[in-house]
Order: sequence, then structure tokens, then C-alpha cells
Amino acid sequence: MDSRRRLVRAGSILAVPILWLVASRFGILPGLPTPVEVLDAYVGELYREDFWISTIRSTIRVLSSFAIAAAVAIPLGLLIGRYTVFADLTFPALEMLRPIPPIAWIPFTILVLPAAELSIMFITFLGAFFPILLNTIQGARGVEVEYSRAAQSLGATSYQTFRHVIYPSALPAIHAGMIVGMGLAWVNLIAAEMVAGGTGLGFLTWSAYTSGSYPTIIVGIITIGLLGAASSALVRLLGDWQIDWAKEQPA
Amino acid sequence: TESEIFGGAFAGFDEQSFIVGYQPFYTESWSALVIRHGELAEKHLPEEYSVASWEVALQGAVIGNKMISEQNDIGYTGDMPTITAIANDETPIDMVAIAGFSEGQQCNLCFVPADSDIEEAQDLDGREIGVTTGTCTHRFLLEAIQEEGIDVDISDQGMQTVITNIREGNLSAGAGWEPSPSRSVIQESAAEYLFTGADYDMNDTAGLLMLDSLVENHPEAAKGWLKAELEAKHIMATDPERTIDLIQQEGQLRDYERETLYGTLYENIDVNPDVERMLFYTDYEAVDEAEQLMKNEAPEFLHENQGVISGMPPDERYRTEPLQAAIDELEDEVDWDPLREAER
Amino acid sequence: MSAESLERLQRQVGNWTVPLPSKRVRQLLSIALFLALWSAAVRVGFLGFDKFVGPETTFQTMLSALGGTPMTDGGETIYEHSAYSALRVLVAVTIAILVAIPLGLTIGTSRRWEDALFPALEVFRPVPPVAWVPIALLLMPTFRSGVIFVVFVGAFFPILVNTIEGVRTVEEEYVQAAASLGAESRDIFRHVIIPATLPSIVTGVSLGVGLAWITVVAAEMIAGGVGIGYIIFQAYRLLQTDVVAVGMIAIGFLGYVSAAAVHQTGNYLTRWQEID
Amino acid sequence: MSKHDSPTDDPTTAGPTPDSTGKTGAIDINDLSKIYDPEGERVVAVEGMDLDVEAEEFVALLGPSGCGKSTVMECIAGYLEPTDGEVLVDGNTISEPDPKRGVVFQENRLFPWKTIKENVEFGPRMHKGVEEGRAESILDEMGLDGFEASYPSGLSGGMQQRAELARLLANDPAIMLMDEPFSALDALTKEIMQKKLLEVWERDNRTVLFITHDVEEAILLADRVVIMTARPGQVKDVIDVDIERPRDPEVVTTDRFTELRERALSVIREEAQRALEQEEGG
Amino acid sequence: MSKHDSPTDDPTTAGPTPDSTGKTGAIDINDLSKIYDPEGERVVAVEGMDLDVEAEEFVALLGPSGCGKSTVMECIAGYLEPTDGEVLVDGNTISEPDPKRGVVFQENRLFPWKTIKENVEFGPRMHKGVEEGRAESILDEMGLDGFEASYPSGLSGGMQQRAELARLLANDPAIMLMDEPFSALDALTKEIMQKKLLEVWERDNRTVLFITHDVEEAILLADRVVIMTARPGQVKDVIDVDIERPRDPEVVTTDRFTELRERALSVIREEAQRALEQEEGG
Ligand SMILES: Nc1ncnc2c1ncn2[C@@H]1O[C@H](COP(=O)(O)OP(=O)(O)OP(=O)(O)O)[C@@H](O)[C@H]1O
Ligand SMILES: Nc1ncnc2c1ncn2[C@@H]1O[C@H](COP(=O)(O)OP(=O)(O)OP(=O)(O)O)[C@@H](O)[C@H]1O
Ligand SMILES: O=[N+]([O-])[O-]
Ligand SMILES: [Mg+2]
Ligand SMILES: [Mg+2]
Repeated sequence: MDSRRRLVRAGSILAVPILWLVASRFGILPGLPTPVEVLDAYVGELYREDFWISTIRSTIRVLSSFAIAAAVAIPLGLLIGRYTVFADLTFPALEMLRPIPPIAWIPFTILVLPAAELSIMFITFLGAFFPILLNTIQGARGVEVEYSRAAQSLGATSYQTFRHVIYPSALPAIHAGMIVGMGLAWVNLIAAEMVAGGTGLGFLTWSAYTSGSYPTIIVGIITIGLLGAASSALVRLLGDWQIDWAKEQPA
Repeated sequence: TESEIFGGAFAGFDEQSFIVGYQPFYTESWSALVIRHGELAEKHLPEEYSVASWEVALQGAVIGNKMISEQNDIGYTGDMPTITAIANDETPIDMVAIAGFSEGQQCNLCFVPADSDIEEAQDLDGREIGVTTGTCTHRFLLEAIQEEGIDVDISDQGMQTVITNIREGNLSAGAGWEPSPSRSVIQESAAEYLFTGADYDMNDTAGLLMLDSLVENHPEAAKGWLKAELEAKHIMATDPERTIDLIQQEGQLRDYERETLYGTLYENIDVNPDVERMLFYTDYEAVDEAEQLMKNEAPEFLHENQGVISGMPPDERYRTEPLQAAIDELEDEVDWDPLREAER
Repeated sequence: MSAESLERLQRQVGNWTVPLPSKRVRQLLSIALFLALWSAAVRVGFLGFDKFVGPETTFQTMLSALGGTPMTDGGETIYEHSAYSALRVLVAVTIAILVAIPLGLTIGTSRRWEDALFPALEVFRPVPPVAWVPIALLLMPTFRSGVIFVVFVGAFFPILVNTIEGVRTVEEEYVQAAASLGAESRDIFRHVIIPATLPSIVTGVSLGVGLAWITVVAAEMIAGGVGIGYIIFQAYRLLQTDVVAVGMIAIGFLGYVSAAAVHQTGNYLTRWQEID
Repeated sequence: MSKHDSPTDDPTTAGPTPDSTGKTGAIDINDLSKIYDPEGERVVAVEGMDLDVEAEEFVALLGPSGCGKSTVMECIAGYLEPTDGEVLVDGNTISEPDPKRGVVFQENRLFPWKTIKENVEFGPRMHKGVEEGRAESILDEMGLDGFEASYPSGLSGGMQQRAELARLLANDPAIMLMDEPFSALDALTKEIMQKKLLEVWERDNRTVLFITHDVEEAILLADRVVIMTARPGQVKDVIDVDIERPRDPEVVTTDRFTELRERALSVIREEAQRALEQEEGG
Repeated sequence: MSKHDSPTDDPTTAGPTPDSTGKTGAIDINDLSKIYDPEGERVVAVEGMDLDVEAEEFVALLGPSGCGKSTVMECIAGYLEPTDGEVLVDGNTISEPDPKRGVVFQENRLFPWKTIKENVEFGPRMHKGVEEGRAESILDEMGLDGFEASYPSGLSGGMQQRAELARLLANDPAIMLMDEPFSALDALTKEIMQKKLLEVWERDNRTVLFITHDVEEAILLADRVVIMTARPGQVKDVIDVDIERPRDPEVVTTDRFTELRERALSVIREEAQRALEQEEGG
């Protein structure tokens, strides 16, 4: 990319705060906190324990729920993708639950699960679970039969075929699911924290609204955005590291 | 801090450390803030008991339901969530005290934009009023409308949305509970009070809830907590400055000016200048109006009028033994009258 | 799974003389098993299931709700609440489609526009739509349009990103072929770029609709008013768990129906693709 | 048959040089070079190539894999801009793709979202308008009647290739640029397609530049076989195919054919060895 | 050369019949039929086919597109279960894929997620353990030294096919089943691969079943060329290739070669015409 393009792109990003500044200066969008107010609030938040607890709590919730979702969805998806009978017995029930937005489960989880933390984590887990599951199934089904045949003809047992062929071959699809899943984990985490209360950036943002600390709402949004971008980058990194074979170009 | 990040999360499993559900944006449960920041629980609980975490909620119902699923052990909730919680037949929950009481000056408030031409309740006829439905304020508003014989358009909105829309002039009037209206009236001069519960003889109150298992199996802890509650009420009733100092330590309220916090607890509303803002009662059996409200009016409304509870809460869910025990014990220890604090 | 390995599996099971039930039966079994587990969990009180309703009561409440019994104290029926949520999704997704597709095509085809617009949009993309709820409530004159705005944000980015991605992956060879057949750039846009991007757009719209439902439920829960999300939460506040379950079923059904509608429309629009 | 015995015609004869016979479709490649430079990795694909193709001539282009055949063709088609040198068609410098220069790729590029008929009518619709019934008659000729309303995905590989040829013919180009058009087909389908192509060419008088790896195919079809060097590509040798037309697949058994084949093969082997060494090295 | 002049050997000779010479890798196909039935659309791919391949014999299988060649091979590999009849290897009925029967496909099936070396070592690792240095020496032989750590996507098509052959050889199969292994390669790479294959086969004594569309390739490589009928596939004709070994690509210019080629081509043309009619009909 040449330097002129880079400049334009940087300008594009800079235009966001500038337009915001202009809008608040000229009173377009009354009620919207100004960039200065938000910056001020941000600095203030950085000195508050509450803010850091919320940030760390949300991060831990997302990462652990996501990890659990991946750990459950990937093996389950591979099994469903490869074994018709297993799929018939499990998938219809899962399909029935899938269209229910995870956040709609919150009353259920608060009543049924023994700790508030588990409720929020379950909602977050659900957000990540289905995209990973569906992509894994698709990935496992999409494995070209020639690869597993080649493995069998080279003497691989069905477990070996699963381990060395089905799984790596499904990885790119699984990874695509993980990227979507990470996004949805955040969406649902934020919703759950807003609804269930307690701590976390979602709650922070919503309670900032409740308490009338409007600049803090935007502090929350920015922090959530930054962490969301960082965790997506993390998943991408993980993928690049695991699927390095897909990148190499012909000599 | 570490325990707040990790420890508190799953503490619900430990019978001797409690998770307390409280509401910073609800003045009638502010004794919880005084206990928290005055470290009164630590002072009065027997040694083997502790507070695992203080869980903020923005709605009483969240606390009530967390108690039903035994995630919260102690909760501060408004009258309606209190009744809903003790009427449920899943997990026995007791109402052991009232957290706050007022003759309609905390929860039963109707306000209008500062520059409004509305001067009395009758002017609301045909107007749009914002209120959060299903709350005690909603009940108050319905009753007021009925008594006035007017017809209004009720718009169901969250408390803060009502405040925002009043400020922006999108609503003719709003109804809600403190401290949000005070912030708008005192801190921003964006609204004015129009009428209150006192005009319709409607009191408002909040309950202090405990899991029945806590009361039964850990009576010393229940008693300890109520001692803390009594001391908190004593401080609130006798030392407003210290009270506000403690409340100001609540991070959630950082954008509330001291004046606002003071006003919402101690300054009478100009439309009813003779009615006390807040009465620091604890024992609902000692105060007729409170007992009426918690044992009859609110449950009847929820049962007969709304059909949300399948029956009246059983008598044994109203428990004052721990409070009595706390009073008895404190009498020997302190130079103020815990019985008075319990009553008033 | 190949038909072949299925054959093998059936044969193996046949050796144990356990007849393998047919596919349809297995699938029904799956659902039946789910309902049985749910019912058992409630009866036995597994975790806190005894605080929730079982399938039997849910079914009854469902029937009465479908018969027009108001869902909670508000007086509106399940149909009215469903209509509200569905309308919000419909309006928001329609606006998102109308904005995101042209924008995506522009960004995807023009490097200049991409440089000018895309980085700025990327700034907003990592923010989950639900996080906009408080700001939307603050800025929108009435909270109803606020909810639609938030749902719009939810639907917008998947459609935009997939449209851009679709344009970028149009195989150059099709463009070249069209040019060699005498197509001008307008023709190429109309006859090559748009149809080649359609499958990707369809994917984006179905993702967008999914996110729209998630967002609408969350926003209705948080902001209140009417709609299925509100009903679920209101019923929860009042501990009417049967109504909570009915609300969940209703939202699931609506989500399913809208996904199916998008899928069908998508199939029709891209009917040249081999249907698998 | 040919004025072009040597591939090194004077490159200074640029500028409009209309064919003396009034035919159109002559291609002059003058000192053509193309350097790819993706992220600083310079690949000199073609360097200083000269080649003149007469109007209505059928030229086959052979050469080791990666020697730049497709690159040359894409320059003629107008998809690529030469790094150096120029390509003239009927004396005019090429600047962009043009319906006069039709292109067929190895993998078919039928628009998957259009029916076979819409594909065939695409070219005429773009620049001069559709003539009623013409698509049908061309499809008929290609043995595709009855498939007008099918989408390409519904056809077998051979049929798709025939449809692509039909689309090209419907556009009536003066020059047909064909990049390994039949290499993905099985032996028999390939033979049928070769026959079809010869038939069409012998009737319609178009210039054809035909890239292939198949020496027999090249000799069977072309007037001249041009063999390129390994990368960077240049013309290494040109073989005049003096077998009379009309030809049919049986000619492969004649002695003259075998002779030409041997000659082409030996040139290719030599060059291929060099290409292989290049590859092994990298 | 051959006890198998007729493709209709007695099909009753099932059961263990170890080769009299003690060699392994004999294939007996007895009355093989395979019917595909995807969603009720019956396709009879192969019907009543008989063919015996001796241990260490090199047999090429030719036939029109879609006649069932791959189907037969997949039955031998153990991927498909015959609808009727049976396939015996060294007298035993086949039930599943086995490392004794190595397979090479037209498109390479190197595992893209493993390096070349990991691919080559895959077979040994799966069933008997990796012998230090063996992968390197095989890769060396295939001219792939230096590419051990590359992923397949980093290699050219020809190199990939060589790597696939290396993977097969590393597994030391008695039977090599090759389904159009070289058809995607360009002429030169193909020639090199053919040489390599002959070299390896002449040295290692394995049975090879080699499917191709290329008549010359078949004659160049095989002891016997088996030509199948159009669908449903059966053996139509078997041609003994009595050209002495070792052979090299130059043999294609001999008269005997041309003769055999003519004979094969005429059989194929006849059958191909039938196949074409089938397609046009559907
Ligand atoms: N877009 C590109 N960027 C960089 N290098 C390229 C590009 N296109 C082709 N090349 C390189 O240029 C050289 C010539 O490529 P070209 O496709 O013209 O060869 P070819 O003779 O058509 O080969 P083949 O017979 O395999 O089709 C090759 O080395 C190729 O890798
Ligand atoms: N899985 C399948 N389901 C249905 N029909 C199939 C299947 N596999 C192959 N067929 C059909 O069976 C017939 C024989 O196929 P097969 O692949 O064995 O032919 P082939 O001789 O290898 O062809 P080619 O030369 O094109 O590779 C074809 O008509 C094909 O369409
Ligand atoms: O506790 N209340 O939300 O009334
Ligand atoms: Mg090429
Ligand atoms: Mg085949």
C-alpha cells in the first residue's frame, strides 16, 4: 500500500472523532457527550477500581466461556458431521434450541444455575457455541472423501483418520466459526451483563446510563470495542498459527 | 480486589459467606450502602461469617430471583419484588425487616419538565406519562389516575429513559423513584415534582429479605445482620452528614452531587412540605402503615389485581424474631435505643 | 458422512441384531429425548430446574397464549408482542439492506471509496450492537426508534462485510470474459459483479437477521415496552416462568421462520447454484 | 503459406499496417516484455518477445509450464499492460479488452448465474443487440439444443466447453485467443472439440492463437507452431505445418505428422529441461 | 507373458489361491457389478465385469468417460462395496482399504496441512513406524530434496504429483492403483513422471493398475491394456503389449507401437461413440 493510500485511510479513521467534535460543537445530536467530556471521564475511570474490575471480569468471562464453547462444540461438531446416527439423535434437538437468541435464556439461567457468574457465562457460551458448532459440522462434512480414503489406503485406522485428516481438514471452517463465535460471545456477554447486573463492562455501561453519567457510557462502548477487536485479533492469530499450511503460495 | 474479580463469583456455594443484593439507585434500600461502606456487617456478624460480595442490581426483581435460585442470601428490594419473592413456593424466603419507609416521598413521585405548563394532576388528562410498568411506582400512578378520574396515556419506559425524555421534553410527565428524580430536579433543574404518594395516602417501602435457610440455620448471622441494619438506621436518622459521607463512597453514585444525595434523603418536597422525606423504620410490625402495606395492600394488589402471585404470602414468611433478638442484644451494648430505631 | 459409511454402520448395528431406526424416527427420538430430559430435570430438581417450568405446563400456557390470553399484566397478546418484535426486525433489516448493500458494493469496487469509508466503519464494527442501547436511548427522541437503531446496527455490519467480501472475491476471469465480450463497466457491474456477489450477500443477510433477533430481544429486555424480549423479562420479574418459556419458544419460532424465509429467498435469487 | 519464417521480424514496423489483402485480425507483437511485481518479488515472465500473426492465420503456442504463454495472451486480450514493447492488432495499439478479440480459457468462464442461452446472447446484447434465433442456431451447431434454459452447472465438462465456444462464436470476433481450451477434457471429447474448432475456423476465417501443451493438438490444428523458451519467455522456434487442409484426426498417423512432431518434441524437450532446472533450483 | 488372454476367466475360482510363484499382489475381479442409487436414481456403473491381474503385472485400464473405471478401482481399493460379485486380492475378499493397496488419484491428495516429509512418513507412521532417513531418500529419488519442510501448496503441480508417488512408495504397497495420475500434468512433466514410474516399477515388482485416457501412455507403460465398454462397464477388449522392456518414451515412434495404438484407438472410438450417444440422450 502506498503512503498516499495510508494517509487517506488514517484520515478516514481520524474523521470519526473530528466529526463527533464538530457535531457536539454545533449542537447537532444534543445530549451526546462531547469528546472532551468522554476523554475526561476516561481518565477518571482509569483511576477507579470498579472500572478495572469490570474490564477484567468481562475479559475473563468472554475468554473462559469462549474456550469452553470451543472445547464442547468442536468435538461435538466433528461427531455430528461424521456420524449420521449420532447427528440424527442430537442435532434436531440442538436445531430446535438454536434460533432462540442466547440472551433470551437469561431468566432461565438465573433461576436454574447456582451462581450468577454461571448465568452470564452460560449466555456468553451459547453465543459462541452455535457458530462454532455449525461451522465444525460443515467443515467435517466438507472434508473431501478422497483425503480420508487416501489416509485409509495408507493404513490409517478410523481414529487416525479422524485425528490426522478430518480434524485438520475441518480446521479452516472451525476457525471461521470461532471468529463469528467470538463476536457473538461479546454481543451476548454485554447483553447479559446489562440485564443481570453485578459487574462487567455491559453493566458499567448500562449503570452509567442509569446514573446519568453519560460520558461513561461512551467510555464503556470504547473499552468494549477495543477488547472486542483485541479478542478477534487473538482468534485470528490462533488461526494463522494453527492453519499456517493454507497460507503458503506456489513457488 | 482479587476477591472481587475471582472470589465473589462463585461464593454462593459457601453457607457462611453471604452475597448481598442491593440497589444503589433506590433510596429506600440505602441502609445497605451505609452498612457496606460503614463496614457495619463486619462489625456485627459473628466471626465465622462474612460478606462474600455485594452484588449491584438495577432492579429489585433481579435480586428476588437470585434469592430464589439461592445466588443471593440477603437482599434489599422494593415492596413488589419483596412480595413476589416471599410468595414464591420454590425457595422459602423471609422478609425480616423493612429497609426503608416513607409516606410516599421516595417511590411515589410524579414529576414534569421544569418549564411545563402542567400545574396539577388534573392537567395530565390526555397526556403521555412515562413509568416503568410492574413497579411500585406504576401501582401508585394507576391509583392516582383512578382517584383523579383522568385518562392518561401510559408509556412503559425504564426509569432513566423517563428522566431523559422529561429533560428532552418528549414526555408530559413521568413517575419514578428516588434518587433519579432528585438528580433531575436538584442537580440539573430539568424537572419539578407535581405530586407525591402523600396526596393519595400511599406509602412506599422496601423489604429486607433473607433466605429462610439462613434465618433457620444461622440465626446468629441473621441477628448480626439486623444489628448492622439497626445501627445503619441510627446513623441515618441522627447523623445526616456521616450518612452522606458513607453513601458517597458508593462508586455507582459518583455523578451525584452531595447536595443531591442530601436532598433526596432529608429535604422535604415542596409540593408536600410537611411530609417527612424518609422515616427510618425497621420493624414493620411496629408501624401500622408499614404492616398494612407489606401484609395486605401490596400482596392483594399483586394477587387479586395483577394475578402475578398465586396466593398471599404465608404468614411464616414474615419473620421478625431475628430483629427482636438484635434489638434485645443491642440494648445492652449501645447508648441509643435500638427499639426506637426499629420503629421509626 | 458418505452413504457408504452409513451402510457400514447399519450393518454393524445389524450384527448385534439391534435394528437401526429410520432417520425420521431417530430425529423424532432426539426431540422426544430432549423433552423427556427437560421434564425429568424439572421433576427431580436437577440444578435449579425445579424453579423453572416443565414442558407440560409450558404447553398449556402456550395453548392459552395462542388462544389470545394476554401474556402479562399489559393486556397485549402473544400476537401483538410478536408483531412488535418482528416489525422492528423487519424495518431494521430492511434499512440495513438498503444501506449496507450499496455501500458494500461501492467499497468493494472502488479502492478510493474503500480508503475513505472502510477504516472509519471498521472503528465501529467491534462494538457489539447491544452496547449501543444506552446511547440510542439517550439520543433517540423516543425509545422505540432507539431499539430499531440498535437492531439496525446489529444487522448492518454482517451485510456490509459480506457484500465487500463478495465483491472482492469475484473472480477476475469473469470480469475479463465480460469485457472481452464487449461489456462496459456498467454492464460488468450489473451482469457480473452483482450476480457474483449475491451468494455472499445472502449469507450476510442471514447472519444479519440472526443478529437482529439477538439484538431486538436484548434491547427489548433492557429498554422495556413491548415485544417478545420485554415479555420474557417482564414475566421473569413476576416469576411467571411458564410465560418465560412460551416467550422463548415464540422468539425461537420467529427466528426460525425468518431464517427459513431468508434461506428460501436466497436460494431463489441464486438458483443457478447447484442445490445440495 | 507464410511470410513469418523467422520470429525476429523487424520490431520497428509499428504503427498502422493494414493487411494488404483487406483481411482483419492481424496481431503484431513487438519486443514485448512483462514483469510481474507482486510485493517487490520481480518475476520477469516475458522478455523481448516478437511475433507476428497474420490475419486469419491459426497459430499454436507451445512452451514449458510457466514460460509466459498465458501472459502473452492476456496482453493481446488487453487484460494486462505490457511492461515494455507493444501489441498491435491491425496496426493499432491495444489498450483494453475488445469484443473483436474473443477469449476462451482452460476452465470455462461461462457466467454461472446466466442460462446457456443468456450466456451465448451476452456478447451481442452488450454491443450490437441480439438477433432472434441466432443463439439457438449456434447452440444447435454445437450440439447443445435443448440446453438453452439450463444453467452451466447442469452441463457436463465437455458440454460446458462447447457452450463457451458457442458464446465466443455468437460474438463473431475477428481473433480467437484460446488458452489450453481443451486440456481439461477427456481424450474423446477433446477430439470432438478439435474437429468442431477446425470446422468453424475453416468456414469463418478468423485469426486463432491457440495455447496448448499437447504437441499433437498443436500440429493437428495450426498453420504454424510457435515454441517459446523457458522463462523469461521468448520465441525459440517456429514450425510451419505444411499438412494440407481440411485435416482430420487421422492425419496423426502420416509420416509428415510424425516428422513434425519429432521436431517439435525435441525443441520442447530441450527447453523443458531448462525449465525443470529453473524449478528445482527454486 | 500372460495367462490372461481372456477377460472371462472362470469366476468360480474364488477363495485363497496364492500365486504359484509366491509373488503377492494378484487381483481377481469376479462378475463385479456396482449400482449407484443416490435418492432413487439408479446408475448401473459396472455390470458383470471380470478381470484378473497377475501379481507384479502392469495393467492399464482405458475406456470412455463415465464407463466405470474409477468405480472398479474404488472397489479394489476397498472404498466401495460391490453391489454384486467380488474382488479378491491374493485370494482374499476385500473388505476395507489396506496399506497393501496404495492409491494415487488424478488430483493430488497430499494432505495440505502436513509438510512433504510428514506426508511421506504418514503411511509408515500409521501402521509400522517411521524408519529414520527413509523419507529423505525417497524424496531424493523423486528429485524433491530440499522440499521436505514445504507444504504441498508451495510446490508446483508436477512436484506435487512426485510427492504423492513418494508417499505411496514409502508405504511399500504390493499393489498400486493409479487413477489418471498424470492427466493434469503438462506434456513434459508427464513424460518425466512416466519414466520415473517405469523405473520404480521395473525395480520394485509391484502390481500396477493404471487408469488413463491417453492411449499412448497406456501402451508405453503397460503389459496389458484393458479397454472397457461404455456404461455399464465391462471388459470389451484386452491388448497384450509385446514391446520389450525396459522401455523409454522413444518407443512411441516404432511401428509396433503405432500398430498397437491404432488397434486400441479403433476399439475406443467405437465405444466412445456409444458413450457420447448416451450423454447427448441425457
Ligand atoms: N499475477 C502474477 N503475479 C506474479 N507472477 C505471475 C503472475 N501471473 C503469472 N506469473 C508468473 O509468470 C510466469 C509466466 O506465467 P504464465 O501463466 O504466463 O505461464 P504459462 O506459460 O501460461 O504457464 P502454464 O503453461 O502453466 O499455463 C510464471 O512464472 C508465473 O508464476
Ligand atoms: N457416487 C456416485 N453416485 C451416483 N453415480 C455415480 C457416483 N459415482 C460415479 N457415478 C456414475 O457412475 C458412472 C461411472 O463413474 P466412474 O467415475 O467410475 O467413471 P470413469 O470411467 O472413472 O469416468 P472418467 O473417465 O470420467 O473418470 C458415471 O456415469 C458416474 O456418473
Ligand atoms: O426494588 N425495586 O425495583 O422496586
Ligand atoms: Mg498458462
Ligand atoms: Mg474416473
